[in-house]
Amino acid sequence: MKTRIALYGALRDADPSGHVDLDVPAGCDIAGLRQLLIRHLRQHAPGIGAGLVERSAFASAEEILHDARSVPEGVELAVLPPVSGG
Amino acid sequence: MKTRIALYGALRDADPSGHVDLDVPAGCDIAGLRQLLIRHLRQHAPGIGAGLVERSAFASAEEILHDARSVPEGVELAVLPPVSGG
Amino acid sequence: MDGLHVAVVDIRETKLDIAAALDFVYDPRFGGIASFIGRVREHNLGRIVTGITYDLFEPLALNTFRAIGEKARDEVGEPLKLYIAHAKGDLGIGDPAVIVAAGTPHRDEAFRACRLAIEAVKHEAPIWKQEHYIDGDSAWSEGCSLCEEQRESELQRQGETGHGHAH
Amino acid sequence: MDGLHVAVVDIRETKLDIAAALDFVYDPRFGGIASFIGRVREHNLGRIVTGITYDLFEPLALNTFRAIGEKARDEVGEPLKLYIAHAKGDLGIGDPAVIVAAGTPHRDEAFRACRLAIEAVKHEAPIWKQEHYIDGDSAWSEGCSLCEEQRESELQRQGETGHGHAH
Repeated sequence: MKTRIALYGALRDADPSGHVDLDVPAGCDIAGLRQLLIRHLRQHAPGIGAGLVERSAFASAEEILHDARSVPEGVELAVLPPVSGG
Repeated sequence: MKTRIALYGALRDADPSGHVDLDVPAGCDIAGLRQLLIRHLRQHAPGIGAGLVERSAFASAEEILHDARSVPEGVELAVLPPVSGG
Repeated sequence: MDGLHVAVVDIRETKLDIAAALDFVYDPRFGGIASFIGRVREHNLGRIVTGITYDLFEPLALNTFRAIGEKARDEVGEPLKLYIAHAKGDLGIGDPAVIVAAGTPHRDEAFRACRLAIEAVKHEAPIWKQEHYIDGDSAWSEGCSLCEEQRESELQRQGETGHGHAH
Repeated sequence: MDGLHVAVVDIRETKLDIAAALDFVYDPRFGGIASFIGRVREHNLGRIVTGITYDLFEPLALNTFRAIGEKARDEVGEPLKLYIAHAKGDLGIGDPAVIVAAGTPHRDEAFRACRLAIEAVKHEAPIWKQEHYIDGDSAWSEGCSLCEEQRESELQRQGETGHGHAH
């Protein structure tokens, strides 16, 4: 399935559209999605270090999705680099 | 010497003028002044308990005067019951 | 000290003003501003309060506020701006009785300076609160002794019973 | 929860408003109101800052603010009113970036709720700060990972070196 991932903070530099679309195999978990995103960025945004994605969280609009969670179907996700509000 | 002592808080009830004037012997310290005030109030304001004066501090406009300090000459003092600001 | 504003505000003349406090502690170097407002509550110790009268020994109160400013600066270091103002006179429910604001580069120092200052205002400044109750009765609040010997024994009692000051 | 106001404020439309925050947490039962304002500083890590752009993942930021409200209520108990607002967009020096205000019957609970909330906003909410420098350069701030596995190892490293978060 296609999963859209919205980009925030320093990861916005990865794509001017503000998101990337990934092909995600059925049953993929968030840890797997992370590897897919690292591979995608290595190819399309080589300026973004893999370390940043390693330190980033994935989330829906409602909650953070930790590594063991399955990638939900038909839901736009967001990738959240380390936060620095306030 | 005559020493005027301004009254604050619950001790205002001791005299509607807002102060008492005490005859203070030369060389008297604050501990002695406290006893003079207790004696004065026992006579003139029996509604004021001695315990309240025991828990009160004496002060000039600049600072608290602890028990061992001499009563300064020609300075109006204040007697400060336990505080409850804020 | 520079960067310190202290005031006793006669509320017949003007009100305590949080906006003025925040303006005073503003500084382009400061990322953190912590403030505290103490207001008159409608209840205390189970009784319905209709208002409070604050009595102050003004010159010593102002001196005490200045000393609190020095203590806060010693505690959190430079740069610091601190504003301390206390109301005097008859206050109604919800009226601000005291305002403290502290500005510093980072938030931890601002919180610490603000907390230190309000605790000291409550426990060290010559200020007395008379509560007025709905039944027409009035009472001066139990307070915190400024008398050295008494303070020591009160602190000791608190340590023994594990109770802090409720006020 | 009742008594909680959370907002992300697009500063092209309006500014953060401390007066609104204090009004919101007003309650005749409350004697203590603690508040915090985070402002844009002109320096950071030795560089001269000319402005900051805040990026937020809004729906999750608001959800996080609500969760912080619940946590504060669990921590300090009832009654509590809490206001959390964070700016979004381009801010200049001195502009407020975040406002937290907490009202409770007594001051200790107000300070604790306010502090807990600002710490959580800084460490848990999906918000990113891009600093703009006088030389024309810009940089996204080093931040705090929201990724469970990373947080654990970061906390462990902090414990080992004795360094806390500077941000």
